[in-house]
Amino acid sequence: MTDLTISLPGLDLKNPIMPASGCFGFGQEYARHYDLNKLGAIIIKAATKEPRLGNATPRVAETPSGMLNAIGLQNPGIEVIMNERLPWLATNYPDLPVIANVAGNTEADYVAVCQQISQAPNVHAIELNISCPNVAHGGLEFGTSPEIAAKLTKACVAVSQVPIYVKLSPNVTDIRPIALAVEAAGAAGFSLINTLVGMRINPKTRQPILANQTGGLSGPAIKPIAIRLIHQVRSISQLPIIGMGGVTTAADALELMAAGANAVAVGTANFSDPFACPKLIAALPEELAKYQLSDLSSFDLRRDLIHD
Amino acid sequence: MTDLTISLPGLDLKNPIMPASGCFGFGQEYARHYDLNKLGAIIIKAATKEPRLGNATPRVAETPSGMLNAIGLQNPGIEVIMNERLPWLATNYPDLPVIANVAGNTEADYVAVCQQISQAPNVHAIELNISCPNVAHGGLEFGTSPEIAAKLTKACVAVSQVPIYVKLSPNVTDIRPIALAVEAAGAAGFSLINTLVGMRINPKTRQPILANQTGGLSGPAIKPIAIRLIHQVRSISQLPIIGMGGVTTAADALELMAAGANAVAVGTANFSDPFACPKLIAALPEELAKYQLSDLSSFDLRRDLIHD
Amino acid sequence: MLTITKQTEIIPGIYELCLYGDITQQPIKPGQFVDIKIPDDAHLLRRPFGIAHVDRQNKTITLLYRVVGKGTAYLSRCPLKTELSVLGPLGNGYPSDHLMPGQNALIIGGGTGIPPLYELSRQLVAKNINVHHVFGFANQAAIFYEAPFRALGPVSYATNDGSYGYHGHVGLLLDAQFADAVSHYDAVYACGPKGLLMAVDSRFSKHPHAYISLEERMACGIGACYACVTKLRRNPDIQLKICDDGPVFKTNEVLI
Amino acid sequence: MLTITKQTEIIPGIYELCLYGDITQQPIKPGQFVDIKIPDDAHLLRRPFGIAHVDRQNKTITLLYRVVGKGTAYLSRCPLKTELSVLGPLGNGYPSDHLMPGQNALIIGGGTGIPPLYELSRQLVAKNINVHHVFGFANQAAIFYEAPFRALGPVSYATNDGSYGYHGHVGLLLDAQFADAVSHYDAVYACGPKGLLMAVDSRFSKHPHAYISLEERMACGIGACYACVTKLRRNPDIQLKICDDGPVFKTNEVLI
Ligand SMILES: Cc1cc2nc3c(=O)[nH]c(=O)nc-3n(C[C@H](O)[C@H](O)[C@H](O)COP(=O)(O)OP(=O)(O)OC[C@H]3O[C@@H](n4cnc5c(N)ncnc54)[C@H](O)[C@@H]3O)c2cc1C
Ligand SMILES: Cc1cc2nc3c(=O)[nH]c(=O)nc-3n(C[C@H](O)[C@H](O)[C@H](O)COP(=O)(O)OP(=O)(O)OC[C@H]3O[C@@H](n4cnc5c(N)ncnc54)[C@H](O)[C@@H]3O)c2cc1C
Ligand SMILES: Cc1cc2nc3c(=O)[nH]c(=O)nc-3n(C[C@H](O)[C@H](O)[C@H](O)COP(=O)(O)O)c2cc1C
Ligand SMILES: Cc1cc2nc3c(=O)[nH]c(=O)nc-3n(C[C@H](O)[C@H](O)[C@H](O)COP(=O)(O)O)c2cc1C
Ligand code: FES
Ligand code: FES
Repeated sequence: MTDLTISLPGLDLKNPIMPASGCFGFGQEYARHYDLNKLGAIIIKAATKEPRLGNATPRVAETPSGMLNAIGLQNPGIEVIMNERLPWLATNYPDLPVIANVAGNTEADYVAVCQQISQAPNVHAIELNISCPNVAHGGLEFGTSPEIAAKLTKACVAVSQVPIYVKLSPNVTDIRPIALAVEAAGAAGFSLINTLVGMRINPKTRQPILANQTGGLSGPAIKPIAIRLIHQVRSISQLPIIGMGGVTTAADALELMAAGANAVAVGTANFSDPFACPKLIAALPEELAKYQLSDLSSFDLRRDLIHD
Repeated sequence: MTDLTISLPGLDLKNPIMPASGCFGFGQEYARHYDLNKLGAIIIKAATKEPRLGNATPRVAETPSGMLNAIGLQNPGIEVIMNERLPWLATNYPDLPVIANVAGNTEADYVAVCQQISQAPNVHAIELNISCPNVAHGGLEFGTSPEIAAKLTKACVAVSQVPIYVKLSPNVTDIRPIALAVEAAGAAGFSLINTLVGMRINPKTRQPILANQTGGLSGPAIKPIAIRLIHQVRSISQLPIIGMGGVTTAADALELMAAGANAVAVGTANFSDPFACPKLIAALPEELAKYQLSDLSSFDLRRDLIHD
Repeated sequence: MLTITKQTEIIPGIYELCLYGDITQQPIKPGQFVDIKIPDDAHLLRRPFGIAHVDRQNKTITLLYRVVGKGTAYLSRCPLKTELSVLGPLGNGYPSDHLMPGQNALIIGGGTGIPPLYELSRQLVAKNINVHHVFGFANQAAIFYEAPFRALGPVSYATNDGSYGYHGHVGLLLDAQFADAVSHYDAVYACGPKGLLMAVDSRFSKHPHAYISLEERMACGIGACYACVTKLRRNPDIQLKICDDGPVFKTNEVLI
Repeated sequence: MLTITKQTEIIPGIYELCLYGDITQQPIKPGQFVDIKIPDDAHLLRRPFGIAHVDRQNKTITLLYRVVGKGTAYLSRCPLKTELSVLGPLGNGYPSDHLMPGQNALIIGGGTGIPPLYELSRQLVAKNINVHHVFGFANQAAIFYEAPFRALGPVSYATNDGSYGYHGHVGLLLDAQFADAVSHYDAVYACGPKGLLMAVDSRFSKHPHAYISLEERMACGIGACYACVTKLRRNPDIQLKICDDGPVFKTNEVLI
């Protein structure tokens, strides 16, 4: 029997695979397709203090082996999430660890949401989203400066009841100072990568396809960038990493783990195939067996890989 | 008859399509497959002061709709290029404008190569490569700081007999200050984008596939990032842009032009199909006709798109 | 997985695609759609298509689609026996339970909005509803499925260039020839380009059983990603998802 | 474009692929290779494969390949009649002009290095050269094309686990049973994994007509991108391109 369990701050997971934030709502829709208990955990859609309507449509466009999205953090706000969405998960999936993705316009927003959401009994960790490229305020700007990122992290860690994983942006010249600053500020771990900023233009109108003009690039197209950044952050920090970016198959998941990820989130692949996560989880034992492995700890060869 | 001509500093081209640097050598190999006179121009492989052996192999890896390369600027050095490669092009393709890609370890290297290569009669412009991610020195470090990029540009412009297009890196938090600095330093235009830093790991060995560990990501996977950066640079500068990144079809070329590119280079697509460039050029008139256009000037709708 | 059993280019650029498989075992409402994975790794997002015909006996559904971009071009080249990953039926579909035999329905469509209206019309006719169709096309050459629709009830055509039927768009044809439609028809159903939907939305804004079907770029297709939202007219702070709460909405319900 | 006219899994994981088309109109030397575009947009780089058999009469070439990754897995699922974009023949091929009828050649291969050696052996035998084959495999189950090779000349097998023929790798078999090979054979040809090539390279380093065929990850396949370089042994500052200057090199010529 393959042992897929992993243990990270706040997260004792039966397997390392979880849907990525924004690609799985609050679980209700996918629960119509399969039993969410198959998942290691679930990262829910970004929560903000107030409800958000998000950007105008069109909000998505396809790119080669990727997609752009500019949803703009649409979510029903912390109140509804605390009173309806999280309780729904707690009732229907009492054993499913939830990671809450938190975003905001200001530091005060982030702090308020972290404080409140970390008290939900089924929220086991927070993913601090300082890297959303699709909102005018409170997105990327928190994630591109080490000082600002550290200040925000510190303030959120101070009020949170659960460990905080800071979600880093790939849209930076050097991710390392940001990771180090966030680590020093008390982050329990990292989550990476968020989307890269991209654009498509409609050849007919010669205007951007997305109403927001730019959007976040996700999917297999960005996988090599995710691997590179995970590897780079692993080379300077021993904190746990939730890796993501283009993961579709069990082989992809192990490639990110070989680069230094301790758990793996699956985003865009859910859209291509709603059963992407359970299929990937089911394929993990066989994929591990290819390397004569029967658990994930032994797959952890990060030390070999640290020469950055 | 569709008029595909374009006119940029140093470059009066019969069409806007040219192979990208490093993806076409010095033309000799592709000349065995078709008449290079079909091309608008040719950007030759990076030239450095001394011959370079480049990195260890493996130097390339495939990624979804993309590829990584870590050639490491292998080239025969400025002497051989001046004495053999450029004369071969001048003899066999006297009417083919050449854009020389220049790289170096130090500012002095760049300056020396620019001075020398700009005197070759068939070199009509220089593409200043301050964005190669695959060399230990003289690659990205020149391209990530506005000050250093400007200083280098200024020094090269001072000695060059031909206009200089500075090739910008996508691996930065904000490309705009770099573009502005380079413009102020006297660049005639921009060339963008160079490759993004990526990595693949071999699942068998759990080591990076590339001997150099990281490589530059190119191909359709990066097209939305190229479009976004071209659009962003166009929003702050009216200098000509040679756009590149994932262009495979005539529609792709027009998409980059709609974003703000004045000419388009084709890199990775040459590997998928050695006839990529002539096919694309042949398809341009029909693609333009879809929009009732018969020349490229009228396609230039950049002003509509400037709201960044 | 559904299998391609037939694929024909019925007029230039428009394909009729028959898919065989278990999807017909479940209930399918007219106006619902399927979301198809293009079998090429570079294409991640599924493509939504209305279901034009359900044949339970032969276990097939029929789609009618126009080649507009890379995905549909790829689909049109897929040979017989290709297995396609098809998600669906998705969405809500057109309500018709209130209709009684002998009552009248008006079906309004244009371009590639026509496909789901065929299955709708078939099912209404099977329930002995009298169906009148009003269809808009760019020109005569763009018209497809004329005979199948005529077999179900009268069809009034409008073409932008006047090459067939009424000269002008569907809104003008409705004004000219269907002035009493609001009271005459017990149900109104529309699907087509935005201009057509807006014309129907305003003209039948108070009709108790008038429905329009919207299109939007989608990612998940099942209501989880918020790609395809539309705002409620009475309260634009409330957003509905076209893939899940729609694609069919009552007239005057959402902002289009 | 070449058309798939036959595709068989000859042993688990190894496929024999016949491609029909104009490629056979041009001269093809044994040891040359083709570079195949996987017909899926997500796969950009062509895959190089040695040419295992040229049948000019039927205008086909045969490849033998192992499914190792995504591209070969895709290829193995391509149905008959699939049209493939094939670049080639590429590279230099094995020199054999110096061989006279009645002379002796030693062909050494392992695993998926075997394919180009089959066409080589056929052409040598057609010129009345005596060919002896020495092949290494992981185990008996991995062996393919035994009968076709035996029809051309004797074959000595080495298996890593001893399940067939000599127990051990090819280098040991050469030492044990081909001690006088350097003088006995007028030409030596090798293709296979790196260990095998190193064994041949050192054992036949002074042989005037000993050749090895190298593999490397490629991008352009035609000498333009410098992806596939290898250094000259006598002067490591000079690099050759495996796709264009190779894949066949003389022993002792390059650093492997
Ligand atoms: C509910 C619904 C039902 C539909 N029914 C039909 C039908 O029966 N027949 C028909 O011909 N067309 C129908 N369409 C439109 C059809 O989905 C698009 O024409 C198709 O997705 C275009 O795909 P492509 O790959 O050719 O275009 P591309 O431009 O290459 O597609 C790129 C991306 O944009 C999306 N996209 C492009 N155009 C549209 C559009 N108009 N609506 C939604 N997404 C789009 C694609 O799905 C894909 O994700 C329907 C759309 C929706 C939302
Ligand atoms: C000159 C030459 C001749 C060859 N002849 C044969 C043959 O006759 N039969 C056979 O089975 N194999 C042969 N190979 C190896 C074959 O090219 C690879 O097994 C194949 O490219 C793997 O593709 P994939 O998509 O399955 O693997 P993936 O790992 O998905 O491929 C990813 C990328 O790596 C490249 N790659 C992976 N492995 C190799 C390799 N060993 N050599 C070169 N590139 C590689 C692929 O071409 C592709 O660009 C030959 C290689 C070369 C260089
Ligand atoms: C439609 C969509 C919505 C997203 N919403 C969020 C979000 O609300 N918060 C967040 O941190 N990341 C969000 N992301 C980013 C993903 O969580 C993930 O980091 C990224 O998509 C890379 O993973 P992938 O390639 O597997 O999709 C979103 C991504 C997509 C495609
Ligand atoms: C194999 C390879 C070698 C390259 N060598 C160079 C180079 O020498 N100088 C340079 O400026 N860019 C080099 N590039 C980058 C390309 O010129 C181009 O900017 C990039 O590949 C994006 O375009 P594409 O997606 O069309 O390939 C190289 C790219 C590849 C794939
Ligand atoms: S497409 Fe995801 S919510 Fe509609
Ligand atoms: S593969 Fe490009 S030089 Fe050999």
